[in-house]
Amino acid sequence: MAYSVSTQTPASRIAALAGTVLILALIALPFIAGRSTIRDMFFILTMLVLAQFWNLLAGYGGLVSIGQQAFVGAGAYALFGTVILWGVDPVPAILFAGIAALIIAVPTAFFAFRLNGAYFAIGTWVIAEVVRLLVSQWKTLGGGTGTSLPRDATGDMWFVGAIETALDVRSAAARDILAYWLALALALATIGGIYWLLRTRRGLALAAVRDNVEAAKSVGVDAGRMKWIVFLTSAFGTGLAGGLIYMQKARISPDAAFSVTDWTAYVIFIVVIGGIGTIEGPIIGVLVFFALQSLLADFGSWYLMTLGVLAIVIMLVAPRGLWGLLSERTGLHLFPIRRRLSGGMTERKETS
Amino acid sequence: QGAKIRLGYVSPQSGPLAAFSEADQFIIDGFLGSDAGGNFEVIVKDSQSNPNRAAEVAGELIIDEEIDLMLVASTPETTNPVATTCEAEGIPVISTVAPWQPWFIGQQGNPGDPGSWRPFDYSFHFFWGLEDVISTFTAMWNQLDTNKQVGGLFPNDGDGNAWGDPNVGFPQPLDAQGYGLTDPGRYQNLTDDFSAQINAFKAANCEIVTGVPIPPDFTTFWTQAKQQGFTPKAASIGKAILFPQAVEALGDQGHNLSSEVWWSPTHPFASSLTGQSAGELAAGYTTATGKQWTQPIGFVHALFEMAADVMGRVEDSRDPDEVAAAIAATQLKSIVGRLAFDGAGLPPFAAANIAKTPLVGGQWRLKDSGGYDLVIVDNSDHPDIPTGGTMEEIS
Amino acid sequence: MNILSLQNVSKSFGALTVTDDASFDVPQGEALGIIGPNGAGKSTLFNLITGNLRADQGTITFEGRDVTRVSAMERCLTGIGRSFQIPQPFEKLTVYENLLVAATHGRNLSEAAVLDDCADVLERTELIRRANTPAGQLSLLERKRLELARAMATQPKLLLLDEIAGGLTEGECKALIGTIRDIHARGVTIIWIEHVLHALTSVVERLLVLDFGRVIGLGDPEEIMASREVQEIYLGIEV
Amino acid sequence: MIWVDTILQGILLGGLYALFAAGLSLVFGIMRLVNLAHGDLIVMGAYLILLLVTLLGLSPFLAALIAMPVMFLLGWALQKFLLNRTLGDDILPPLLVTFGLSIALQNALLETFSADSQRLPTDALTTASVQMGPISLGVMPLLTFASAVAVIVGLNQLFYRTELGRAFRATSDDATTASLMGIKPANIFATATGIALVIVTIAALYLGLRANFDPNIGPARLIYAFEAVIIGGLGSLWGTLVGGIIIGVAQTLGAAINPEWQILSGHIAFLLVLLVRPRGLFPRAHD
Amino acid sequence: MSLLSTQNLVAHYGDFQALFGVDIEFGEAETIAIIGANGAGKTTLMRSIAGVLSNHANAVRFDGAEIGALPADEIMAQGVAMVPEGRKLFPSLSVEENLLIGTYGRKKSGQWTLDTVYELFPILRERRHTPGTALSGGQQQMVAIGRALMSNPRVLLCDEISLGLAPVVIKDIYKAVPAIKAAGASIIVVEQDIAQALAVADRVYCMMEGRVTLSGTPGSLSREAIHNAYFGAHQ
Ligand SMILES: Nc1ncnc2c1ncn2[C@@H]1O[C@H](COP(=O)(O)OP(=O)(O)OP(=O)(O)O)[C@@H](O)[C@H]1O
Ligand SMILES: Nc1ncnc2c1ncn2[C@@H]1O[C@H](COP(=O)(O)OP(=O)(O)OP(=O)(O)O)[C@@H](O)[C@H]1O
Ligand SMILES: [Mg+2]
Ligand SMILES: [Mg+2]
Repeated sequence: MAYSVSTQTPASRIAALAGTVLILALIALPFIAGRSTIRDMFFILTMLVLAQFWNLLAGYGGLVSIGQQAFVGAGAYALFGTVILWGVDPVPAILFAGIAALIIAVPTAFFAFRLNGAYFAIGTWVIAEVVRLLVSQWKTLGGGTGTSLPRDATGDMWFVGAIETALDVRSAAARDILAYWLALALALATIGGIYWLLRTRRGLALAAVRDNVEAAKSVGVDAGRMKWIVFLTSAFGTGLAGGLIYMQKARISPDAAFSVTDWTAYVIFIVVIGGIGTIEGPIIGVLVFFALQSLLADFGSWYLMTLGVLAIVIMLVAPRGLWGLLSERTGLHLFPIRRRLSGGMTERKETS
Repeated sequence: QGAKIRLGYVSPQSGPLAAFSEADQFIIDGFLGSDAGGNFEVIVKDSQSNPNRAAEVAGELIIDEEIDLMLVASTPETTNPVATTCEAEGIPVISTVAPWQPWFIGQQGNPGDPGSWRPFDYSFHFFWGLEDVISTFTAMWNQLDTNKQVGGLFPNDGDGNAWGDPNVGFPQPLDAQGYGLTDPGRYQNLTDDFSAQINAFKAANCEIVTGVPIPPDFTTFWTQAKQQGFTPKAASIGKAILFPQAVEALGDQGHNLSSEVWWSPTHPFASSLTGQSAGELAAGYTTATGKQWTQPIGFVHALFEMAADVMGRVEDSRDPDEVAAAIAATQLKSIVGRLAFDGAGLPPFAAANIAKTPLVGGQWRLKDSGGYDLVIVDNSDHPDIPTGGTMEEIS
Repeated sequence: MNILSLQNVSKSFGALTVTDDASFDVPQGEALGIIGPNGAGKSTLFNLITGNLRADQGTITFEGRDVTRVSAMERCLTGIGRSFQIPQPFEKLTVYENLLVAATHGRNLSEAAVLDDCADVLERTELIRRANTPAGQLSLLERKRLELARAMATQPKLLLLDEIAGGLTEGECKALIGTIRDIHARGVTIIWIEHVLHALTSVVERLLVLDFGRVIGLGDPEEIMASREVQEIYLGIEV
Repeated sequence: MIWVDTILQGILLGGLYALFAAGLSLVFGIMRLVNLAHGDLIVMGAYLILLLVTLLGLSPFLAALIAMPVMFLLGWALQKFLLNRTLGDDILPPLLVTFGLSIALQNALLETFSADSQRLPTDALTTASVQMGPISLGVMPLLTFASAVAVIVGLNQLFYRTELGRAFRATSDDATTASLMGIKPANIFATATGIALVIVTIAALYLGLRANFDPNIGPARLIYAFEAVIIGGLGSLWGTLVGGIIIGVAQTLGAAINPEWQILSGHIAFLLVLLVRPRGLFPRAHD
Repeated sequence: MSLLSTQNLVAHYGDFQALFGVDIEFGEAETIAIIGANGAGKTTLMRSIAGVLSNHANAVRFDGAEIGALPADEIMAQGVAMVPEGRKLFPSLSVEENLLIGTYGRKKSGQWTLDTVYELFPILRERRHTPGTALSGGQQQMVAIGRALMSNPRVLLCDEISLGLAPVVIKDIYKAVPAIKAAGASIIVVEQDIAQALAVADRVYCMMEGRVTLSGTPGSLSREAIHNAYFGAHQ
């Protein structure tokens, strides 16, 4: 009897169905929800993108970087540069954000791949600092002071006029809605793309390299190339997210755009709280992070103290994150990647 | 109408800039307790000294809290992201405690190209400008007998870039007054060693030092300068020695350091809100908190004076355009002096958005009982503000 | 023609020389056995051939091409497959996925194209019923089988087996011998390190003896086994 | 002459960095623990000294002496009850836990001591200098450098001359085998962190005497400390001193060209050293 | 009465079970050997007794006390020392320091001191200041044994001390066994080399796939029985 392979489980089929409904609802959200919801969702979606890419890097590629802010900042500055100096519309300029991050990522990888473990982590941090300091010297974009997007550029951005008339909202609201849709598209593409990657033979190789590098090399996996793919993809996506975030903020400064706390530490927090090495983890993590922030952020230093203590507690009681805890108990996977072989002799009972 | 007018207020209550906001609660309580204050509700947000966070909370105030008017204070790192957000959202904002150049130019797309600068529709700012510090500082130096060689300590941040800017900053006016400026270049904040600057100043035989470092950097610089035998006759420093605690951190070495003074208990102004004089406000703060007065007290208070005055002149506080027009038409005698957006003392491009407040010069003097007093030593630009002494050399 | 040849290959870890000037040839299609005391450097020799370790000196030629400086991954692609003495499964992947990695990357094929081959290898190594079990949960014997299966999935021209019969029952050992003979019969060259001598000698055509990293004997199994040196250093029999 | 002065000032600055880094080097070398809270622990030490100075009216040096045992106990407990549970092959748990510790500590200090910048009381010593020909060197930086050397000599003595030092090295090589020798790795690690916090106290003393500190100033110093440890080579204490000096001199030389390049030059020197020697200048022979 | 015994000892590495209920016991001044093929679980058994792998308290008894749940350092303190598989010398320590580490935190003196260990293995005295890992395999094994002896243990666990050594060297190492016994220690030797094991042991346990498949005195066991226990046989 012939063999066949599938990755689906009953739970994943239900999840896929629910996911489709959810995506449709998210697309339609601006028609029903108020602006504050849209802005909250923008925050959630962009942080989710950053978290997914860091998770790809650290959770799947084993590359624990604390220099992701280099790509957020480079992307954001590329966006501002192309808009201010070349007069490009901010929407297409987001693409330049990704490309700029990619360009920075190549020498970074060349250097950082010589290092391992903790050295790699510190190395990426230092490189991000170097990029920040270099950008701080870029006088036309305000140096250490920073700069704002020109109002005429943000005012007549692509699609904004159309959204204004279609939804009958003010231009500021239309910009938020545009940013939200772009973030939604980016988040869906990110999750979809990562899920797709993990289901290809490349993704399988990634898992193999993570489990055992020597054995992976011995069966023909190009471990070095996997690292490059993961690092560059993650830089590109992080750069896009950086561009988008700062397009919406419309104001930039090196300290803000290259903040290790905002763009790497919180992202690590999100991934680890949610569950590293899973697609579901960052989704849970970002929701928890958002909930904490909206409940506690007004308490200033007490909020940050809580965040710090929570990071410690979660790491100690649930090192595999909240999703890890849940899926261990229930065996649930919303994004299954395990291939199940069926048919042939697989089902035959063992005779003892 | 029962509905109260909603004011949003953003300031750095935690993080490195928190000293600026120490008096916030005191001022806001006072404002809400005043006659006019009864019509208002103030929603306060903390920027955590983080520009990202400042922009974020500004958005929350506008969208979630649906405020009518935004108030923001303390350093370009806070005021600029908030003002940029308000401008984009079409919500009027009044901002203060940042020299007007980093505020105005810093929010322009290309700060290097004056031709591209545009005025704002909803953003207003009151404070002094670099031309005032320069004029005050040089007036103080002119009281001393020096070789007119000045060393500049300008960091690569909003303030430092503005102070050192060849167009709007120190270089041109100093040159015009016959001072020579040695500017080694923009250093990063939290630098641990200033030997390069000290060597450059020594080489140029500087007898005066000026700049806008952050407090820890100035302490490092000043200590190293003494260690390496660099002893200028005058040191006029912005920002770093704004607060008494920062000067106390220098031990005995803070004596006769000079600084710009934007507000003091001896300023001859009174609050339009409570009728208190500057001295009474400062004394009230000290009674309430047990702390020494600081300069931001007056300006934060004036922010709320502005809000009360502006809202008193509008029909519909929910109409941003009317509120913006009312701000632009302000003529207010406040606790920091007269506030009016009439373009007095300003270049045309900034006239519509900025109101200037008076600036004088002061020196920190070691008290016999320990601690320091800020004594006003120069009032050439604003003779109505009384001086308490004359400029002395650092011995 | 020689599929593999080593010339003056040496390898040291610090002061310890583990492979000492090893030179030998393996003709295409041969089954070669390697024996030697524990720590003689047998596994190290494998690591040098597969590229998991780099030789300090000497040249390794595979199918006429100098592969001394070629990476482990590329050597696999050119047709060198191996099993590890201490099983090194990808623990979080299932047995089937373990094979899939090897089959798709070792041969640069799509997943669909290798489905039947993988299933076939699983059947022949009797792992088919465990196909969907994470490899981390396998028993020792199953792990050893997985080592063999994964090496076979790359469809190597040269297959290196490191002590895969250790700890098997006699019945299992017979089955394994059958499997290896079968692979060999399909034209795959085999080099096999084994302490279970009766299993080894029932398959291999020549025997190589290592001691302290040096090749001290190479030739007909029976002659080698009968030699005084081997009796003394390997079997520990006082002669 | 300016160049000689620049290099000398750089070396002295390197002493400060080495002092910041020595505790980190100890912990990183023995446990491979990346402690992101190290900078904040230094700041906490400075506050502790300040507290003793203001409450008891002691001189800062005496106060630091009293703070040392307190900090030792704190470090011991921190490692024993928290950090030991994060050790392992995976570098993420310690990274996240110490990051959490870092922000919790920063904000706890902020709540307790406010954001005001503080400084330990200074006296004539702070600004005193010794004249060496045309060059004038501050007494305080010289003292800092001397303390860094003393700390490193002391640690080397401890490491290579005592039973505890043997246990440190053995546990660092292989904790499992060390436990077979009757060593309790958990306690050894706790002791190591305790000692690291004693060094942190010394670093805090000089931090507080040299310039202002406030609750948020820690992380900015952390990166230089890490650079010093890494370019020195894992576990090499003298390497840490050399690493600190390389970064210090790179900074002052960069600044002499243009202050814009000051901090950048330090980072670039770090990257260049790692480019040539990815395991640092004096790596252990084995790892 | 038995000095050390295990009851229903099990061990896991993650999901993988390596031992399935092992029972062994031995008495004062006895030498037993544990033999078995690669991967049979011999090392795992040693690690469980020594406390590297923890277990139920009653799974291991030593001198009447339940020690199964104690950590390695405390078991060591009670007098059970181990010579680990693969020698595991500390590379940062010299030969002498490696030996001294065996006395860590112990004041109790006994028969074994630096001097007596150097007497047992004279070559080590000459090389005492070199790093432990710069020695030949046999010399390293001597250091590993000496290091364990320095704690004056009552039970010495030796895991494959002949691994990777030339026959001559193995003989040298095994020559030390009677001296160690004479000093009063009981010994467990794990060996793959059956002949060697049978030569030194009072009793032998044979393991396969995590279970004890055979035990007895060397004289009572036939080659056939050992072979079956080693490799399994048709029932
Ligand atoms: N990575 C390494 N670093 C240091 N020494 C090593 C390394 N790998 C192996 N060795 C040493 O090299 C020697 C030979 O090891 P190898 O594994 O090749 O032996 P082997 O002949 O396969 O033995 P066995 O029959 O026990 O498997 C041993 O002494 C071992 O300790
Ligand atoms: N750290 C580990 N992680 C996972 N599995 C392990 C580990 N150590 C040993 N094993 C497995 O446990 C089983 C028993 O191993 P153990 O080392 O106890 O065998 P052994 O009898 O000592 O073998 P050898 O003769 O090779 O030393 C083997 O299948 C081995 O692969
Ligand atoms: Mg081997
Ligand atoms: Mg073993």
